[in-house]
Amino acid sequence: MNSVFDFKDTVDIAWCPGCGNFSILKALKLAINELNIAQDKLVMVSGIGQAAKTPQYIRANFFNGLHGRSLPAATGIKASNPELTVIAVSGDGCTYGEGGNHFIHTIRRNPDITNIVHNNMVYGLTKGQASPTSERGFKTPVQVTGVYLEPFNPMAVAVSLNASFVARAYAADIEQTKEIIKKAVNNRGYSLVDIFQPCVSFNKINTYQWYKENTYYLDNNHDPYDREKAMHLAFENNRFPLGIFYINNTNKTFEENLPAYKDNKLPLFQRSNIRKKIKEFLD
Amino acid sequence: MNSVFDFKDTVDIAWCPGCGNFSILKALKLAINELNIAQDKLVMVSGIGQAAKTPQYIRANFFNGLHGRSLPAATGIKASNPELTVIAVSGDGCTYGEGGNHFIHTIRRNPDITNIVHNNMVYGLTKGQASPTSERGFKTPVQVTGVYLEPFNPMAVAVSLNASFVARAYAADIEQTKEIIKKAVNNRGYSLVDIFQPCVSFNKINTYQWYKENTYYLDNNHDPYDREKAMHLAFENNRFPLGIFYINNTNKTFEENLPAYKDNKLPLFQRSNIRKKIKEFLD
Amino acid sequence: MSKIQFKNDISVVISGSAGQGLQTLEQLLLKIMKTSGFHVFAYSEFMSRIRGGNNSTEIRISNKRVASFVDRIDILFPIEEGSMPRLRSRITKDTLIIGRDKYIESSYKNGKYNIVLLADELSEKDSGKQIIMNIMIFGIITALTGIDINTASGFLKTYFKKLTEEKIADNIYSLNKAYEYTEVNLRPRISYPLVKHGKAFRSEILLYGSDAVSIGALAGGCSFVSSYPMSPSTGVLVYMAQKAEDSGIVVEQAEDEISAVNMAIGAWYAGARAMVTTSGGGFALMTEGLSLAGAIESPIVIHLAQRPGPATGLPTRTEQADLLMALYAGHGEFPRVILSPGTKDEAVTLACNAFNIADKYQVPVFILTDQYFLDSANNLSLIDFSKLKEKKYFIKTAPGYKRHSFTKNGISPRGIPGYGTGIVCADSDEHDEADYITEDPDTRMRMVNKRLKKLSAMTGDTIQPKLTGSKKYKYLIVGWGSTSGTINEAIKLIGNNDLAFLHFNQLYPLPDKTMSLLKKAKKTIILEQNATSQFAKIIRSETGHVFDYSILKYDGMPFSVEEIVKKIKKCIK
Amino acid sequence: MSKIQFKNDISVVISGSAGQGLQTLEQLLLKIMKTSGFHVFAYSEFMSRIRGGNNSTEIRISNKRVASFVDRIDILFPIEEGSMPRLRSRITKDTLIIGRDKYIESSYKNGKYNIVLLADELSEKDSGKQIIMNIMIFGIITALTGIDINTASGFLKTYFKKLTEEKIADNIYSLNKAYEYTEVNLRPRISYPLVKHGKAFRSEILLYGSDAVSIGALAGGCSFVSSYPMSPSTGVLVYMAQKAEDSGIVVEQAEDEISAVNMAIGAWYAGARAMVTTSGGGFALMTEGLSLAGAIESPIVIHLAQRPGPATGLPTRTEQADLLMALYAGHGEFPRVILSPGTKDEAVTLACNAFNIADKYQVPVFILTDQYFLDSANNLSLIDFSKLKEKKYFIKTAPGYKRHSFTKNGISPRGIPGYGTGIVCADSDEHDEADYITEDPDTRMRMVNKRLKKLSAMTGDTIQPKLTGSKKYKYLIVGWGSTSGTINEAIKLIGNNDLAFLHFNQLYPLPDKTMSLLKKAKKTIILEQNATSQFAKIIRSETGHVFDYSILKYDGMPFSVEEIVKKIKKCIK
Ligand SMILES: Cc1ncc(C[n+]2csc(CCOP(=O)(O)OP(=O)(O)O)c2C)c(N)n1
Ligand SMILES: Cc1ncc(C[n+]2csc(CCOP(=O)(O)OP(=O)(O)O)c2C)c(N)n1
Ligand code: SF4
Ligand code: SF4
Ligand SMILES: [Mg+2]
Ligand SMILES: [Mg+2]
Repeated sequence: MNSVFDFKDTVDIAWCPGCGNFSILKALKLAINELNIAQDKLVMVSGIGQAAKTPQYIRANFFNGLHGRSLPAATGIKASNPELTVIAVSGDGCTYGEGGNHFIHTIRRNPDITNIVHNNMVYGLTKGQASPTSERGFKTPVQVTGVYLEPFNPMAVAVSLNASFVARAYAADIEQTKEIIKKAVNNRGYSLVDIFQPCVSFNKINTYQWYKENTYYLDNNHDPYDREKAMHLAFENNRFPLGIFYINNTNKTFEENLPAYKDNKLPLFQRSNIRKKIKEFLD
Repeated sequence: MNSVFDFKDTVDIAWCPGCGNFSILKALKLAINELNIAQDKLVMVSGIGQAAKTPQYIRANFFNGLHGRSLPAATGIKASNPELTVIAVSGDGCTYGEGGNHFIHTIRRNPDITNIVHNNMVYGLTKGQASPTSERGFKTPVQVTGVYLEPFNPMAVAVSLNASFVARAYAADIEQTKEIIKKAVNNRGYSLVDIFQPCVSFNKINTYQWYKENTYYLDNNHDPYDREKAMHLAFENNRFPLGIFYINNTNKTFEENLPAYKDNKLPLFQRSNIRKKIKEFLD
Repeated sequence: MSKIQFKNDISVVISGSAGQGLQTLEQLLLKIMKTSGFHVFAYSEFMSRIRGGNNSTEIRISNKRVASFVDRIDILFPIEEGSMPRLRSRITKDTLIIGRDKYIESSYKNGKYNIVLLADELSEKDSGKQIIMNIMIFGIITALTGIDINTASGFLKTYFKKLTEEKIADNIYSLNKAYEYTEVNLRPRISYPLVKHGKAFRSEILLYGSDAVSIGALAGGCSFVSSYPMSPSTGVLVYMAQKAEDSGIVVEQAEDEISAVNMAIGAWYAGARAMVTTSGGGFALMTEGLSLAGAIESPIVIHLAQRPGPATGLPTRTEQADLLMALYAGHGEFPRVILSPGTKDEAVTLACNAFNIADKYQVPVFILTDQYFLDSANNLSLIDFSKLKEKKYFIKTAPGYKRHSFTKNGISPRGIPGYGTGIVCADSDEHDEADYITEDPDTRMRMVNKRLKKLSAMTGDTIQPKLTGSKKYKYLIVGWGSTSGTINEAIKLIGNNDLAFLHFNQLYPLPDKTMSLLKKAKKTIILEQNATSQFAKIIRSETGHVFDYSILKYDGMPFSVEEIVKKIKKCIK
Repeated sequence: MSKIQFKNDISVVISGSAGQGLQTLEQLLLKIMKTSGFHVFAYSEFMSRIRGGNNSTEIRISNKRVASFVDRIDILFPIEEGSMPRLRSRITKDTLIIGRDKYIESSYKNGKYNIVLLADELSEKDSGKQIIMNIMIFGIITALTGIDINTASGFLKTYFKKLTEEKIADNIYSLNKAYEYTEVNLRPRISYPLVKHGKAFRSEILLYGSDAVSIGALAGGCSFVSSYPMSPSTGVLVYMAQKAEDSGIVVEQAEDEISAVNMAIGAWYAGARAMVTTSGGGFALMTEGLSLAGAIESPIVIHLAQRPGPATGLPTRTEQADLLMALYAGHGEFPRVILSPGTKDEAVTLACNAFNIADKYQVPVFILTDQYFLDSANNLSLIDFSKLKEKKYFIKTAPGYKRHSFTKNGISPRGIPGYGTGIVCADSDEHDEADYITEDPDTRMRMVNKRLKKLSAMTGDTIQPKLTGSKKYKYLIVGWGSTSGTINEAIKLIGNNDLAFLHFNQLYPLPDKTMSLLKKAKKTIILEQNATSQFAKIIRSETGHVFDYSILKYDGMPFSVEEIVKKIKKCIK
């Protein structure tokens, strides 16, 4: 594969050899390439973590902000210029831990952005503490006796908040992951793609092998518009379903709801000053 | 009613006449009185807002912290002294807005505390902006064209995170509210009681009348141990169910999980210094 | 009792509970007085509750410009039981107290005070019709100030045009009663007219501090506001939200302050001009975001509306104690600018320029206000919009564009994604010129230097402090922000030829004239609404200058003119 | 090539990638050297990644105490391709470079450098058996320092006792090969022995900065830690978590830093002694919580582990640029204490006392460290635990107890709920003595005064700065925190009789001797690891003192002894 999103020179990628992030990067680049997104109209937004380094490896605009804060930044970007394609990509700790409040309220706000979460069930960059999605009993240098918190269920929470698009993928299946990402980007509204991602350095439980054995793809019988069915799938934790759990396109997007765009579709930076109008405000 | 939780002198209560908070205060005081909780073993914890002033009107220990931060403070208190009965009480904005991240992670952590949320679907203290639970279309000085965010569904989110106890009450029904609070306090683990509360000053939509018409009580047929059924109820928004939606007592509480309390049940303040032991750590 | 002789400057205080409609009354009086040719000023102090408690509104009506709070109460309207106790220190034998018997504290009923009792039936009902208390007070004051009944009733009809015919009639009825009452009960006891009318300021505008900041921001091209409600900053959020559709700007209530600041930084990245409006506790939550702005050199405008802390403190009261926090907030080192308006005009200008400075130097710019400033109003001459310019500094990018290129003055041309063919990147990690992560010590050092260098580049745009009073001063009072009106009025009253006042609009970086202006004084006096004299600390740490006296206040109430007069006199004698 | 003559102090640097096991090697060498009677010091600089990149570990082995980073590399082991480029400025003709051919940069292969090639087959495999690179290096160094093979192999067997027999055998095999190799290839080229053995410090302990802070905290009675992982503060969180069960303390990873700080304050309220450990960005998020502690006068201990900012900055690098943030963080005004250890002993003592000070004065106490301090280790004499006292100050309450009663020194007896029969209340709003919300201006003022008064009460417990070097100094270097070891070594090397070093452990409130000690110098020099000389700013704003020279560094790498020597010499000549 060769695309505008590649760098001319080889890039020193800071991930561990064998890390699931490589596959996600590949799937993502394939997806945006196949979707023919203009390089200069794509903005990759991220927080901080291993996953959050992804934008560094894609030749496009990027905004790598603070740990946990990818979604507000992405929302601000999209709302300021709806012509941009905005993809927020970060880790499970970043998105569901530090950024948990933004996760739930961004779903409610429904900006037209895609949110890719590299879910390795661990904090990679800080060397292996539990993340919100770590399973019970997972031992780490901080969780000495094993995790005792209920694992965060991003699918269930997203469906419970009536998100626009809720899907789960598995990093190693590049083809399927790419397809899911394409659908997410095409969906109008907030689209969550939680991607199971093996971390070869710090997660010795949820390995490639484990994911293979503990996941299965949803078949065509699943109706993604059925919310209770989606919730049922989200609760499954014997084997974890992969695919599109839920789609809800009854709600307008954040940008569509903004009065600023009611009569004027121009991005904010192209608008002229309203100094003259202010006089009217002074009645 | 007269109890240890009353003040000798009359207290100047800072709520508006007719506010639903008065009924909640009453129900709460009845509940703790009937439960025979020792005054000096009860800690009321709150954030900031109108609802969050509740502890000021109960003669017991209280910790009124920061807006949005009642749950972490309550967790820290309970974990430091499990002998205390800890009740966190605050508003919908405080708990689900500013404090949203603590809401979801406290549910996961499962401390043995009771969380009472005065849900008036508005920011009272700051004079009437939308809260996370405000309904679509709700107009305020800031939400000029009406709320366009999906209302936050605390019941659904709590069930999706497999909370220990999830209930909804209605302020004006003091008797039922009291009963629900009693069950919540008696439940071992994190117990959510979201209470519909009319705000006579800033919410002219969700009035006493409105709640009367738009709520109904769950009957005995509802099995609170059935998670998917609970979720179904949580999704109901034609008429809103009241009562105990969900109970999950399969998980240990946070305090039970803490290695600190494995062999030693003493509250932290009663323990002696381990200076001698440190030498062993230095191997 | 002798006749009361008012000066051409009266201070009316209405004291009631939350929910008794003090705000409407304040609006009515400000508007009619201004259009009738009076200068006006209003300030409300209120408790952190929606109903009940005790609040009071001071309205000054004058034939000179007024822009400050006075302790003096010329006419007091107590309208509930708790109206008088909190005002005790301000009620004197010269105060005309007008109210129902039950609202007048008994200790004042000793014959030594000027009390006019409103008969119960008058104040509440009369021949079956409701007397509306607010309108009654409105009527008494308009009558006393010589505004004729037709003007007053015309005004009310317009103001209440959205009400039903019947309600309007009720208002007019109350107004008529008030005029009658004034003629019979008040006229004989006071000399008339109270104040002279003016003309020039009839066409002036009336602004609250919140309005002024908002209007300035709009003039500066503010196109994006993301915030979370918090007193006393919410006024600006509300103003902007109200105008969002008309102005074509984005205004969003975020789920918390962290979201607000990160949205705003994202918005600037994508070409908007964004502002957050918040108070101390909310800003504390934004400080990591502030550091992000510092790292990626994002402009951002922060309206920081101060109130007394720490923590929740006194949510609806006033203080100036967040200056040092603003200066040193955020981890790591990066430049910033702190501005603070004293007058409404300054607020308009500074808020407008805040956006230009932020954009030009790619730094955070603070607009530091406080509750007293935001919730007080006065008339001012029409804003000269031709002087308020929005200067945009972003560029159209070309291939090979590097967002953080090294330049001589540290300012890199700022591109935005989707405008031009370049790629625009921003990384919160230390980065090279094109924003790829680097740990190279040399690049790191150059990037720190580049960012800090902008502090020197900025000196050209520094706003010098304003000197009023004696040019050949021996005593110099230094103040900043909301105290300027009060200090100015105080030094005029003192009328000492050795006395001057230096008012700072820019608190950081310190204007370069600071030291030379301070040196000229024999004695310098710092006046701040905080307990630790924060601005004096900055001045000392930057220039070494030590003040001889400090006048500090931190009880939540604003300085009054009288208080300042007294305290300054102590220092200069 | 001439024979290399080492001094009694060698610096070994191993340079490899993340994942090559540098950390284990560091551990092995530190332990065996210390038990063999050497003084040791180690510091790792590493990139923010888990695998790959280039990191290096410096290990100093000496017969004098060593506690600082030197540029000098006596022996270098490059163990991957990128090993040498980043060290270029530190490699000299005196450096002995030991490594495989392909890891040695070609520019050094000009015959002018001391290179010992490790044969490929030796370094990686030999007769079918794996040579383990780490053990090979371990063996070479132990052999060179005269540790006999039996001691070394015994040590390894104990260290790796949990491994399989076979793996242990592999290690011993590699060790033997290393000894053989050293005898044949190295002995002839260097004079022997490298350093002399000591005895006294055989029984000393080895501590990293993180360990020292943790141990001090435990000694101070720390019973609750709530934090969120963040480099370089995580070491303390991990240490405490590891000891949680044994110590009976609560250690919880919070969902974010805001939760962490609020949990900790809640914990203190309920009688625990709580600490948070975080870095700049995480602390920024805690600043609202800090203000809460200020308002309700809650003790809290904050371990603030500094790294270069702003924003994400250089996550694994070192800097001292969060001092002013710590001092002025949080809205509103309230006292706090800032401590910063220079040595591991100081860290133990300060961390212990931090809890006592926090408890006694009911204020936030900072322990300010940095990556260099936390990730460096050295041996130190056994801690005298009898000197480390936990002093609890809470009281048993009685009916009528008021949590915030007014007292002469501002300190109110602190009760906790459930201990005694009183009711214990805390409110973040301004409150009266019993914590009921008040807006009374007078009570407000008294509460502010009460809180600030504690600053004076504290002076008795102030930690005075430590003077080393000449007592009759003309030149005085002032430093704080982690630089103390390096500065001390530097001034010894300079050996100037006019030179002294004043090391601050307490940065705020400034110790009262500060000014008198500074005044005695003809010239004062501030040395800080930041770009804006933050401590100098505090000193100026508090005392007026202006430093003559400043030595600053902010590229992410720690000061080296050589660098400081050079820079000081420039100032004092
Ligand atoms: C405010 C703040 N807190 C903590 C950190 C430290 N930190 C950086 S990445 C990270 C966790 C990363 O975990 P995750 O988001 O799951 O990403 P991964 O590395 O696993 O891909 C943490 C805690 C930070 N940078 N900022
Ligand atoms: C950090 C912070 N942000 C904002 C505020 C201002 N504030 C106080 S109460 C409140 C909202 C209260 O709403 P809710 O929690 O629903 O309580 P209610 O008043 O409706 O009972 C806000 C925004 C604050 N005190 N602190
Ligand atoms: S630590 Fe884990 S998530 Fe991070 S790069 Fe390595 S394998 Fe991937
Ligand atoms: S504003 Fe609303 S919630 Fe607050 S006291 Fe009044 S009625 Fe109750
Ligand atoms: Mg992760
Ligand atoms: Mg509410």
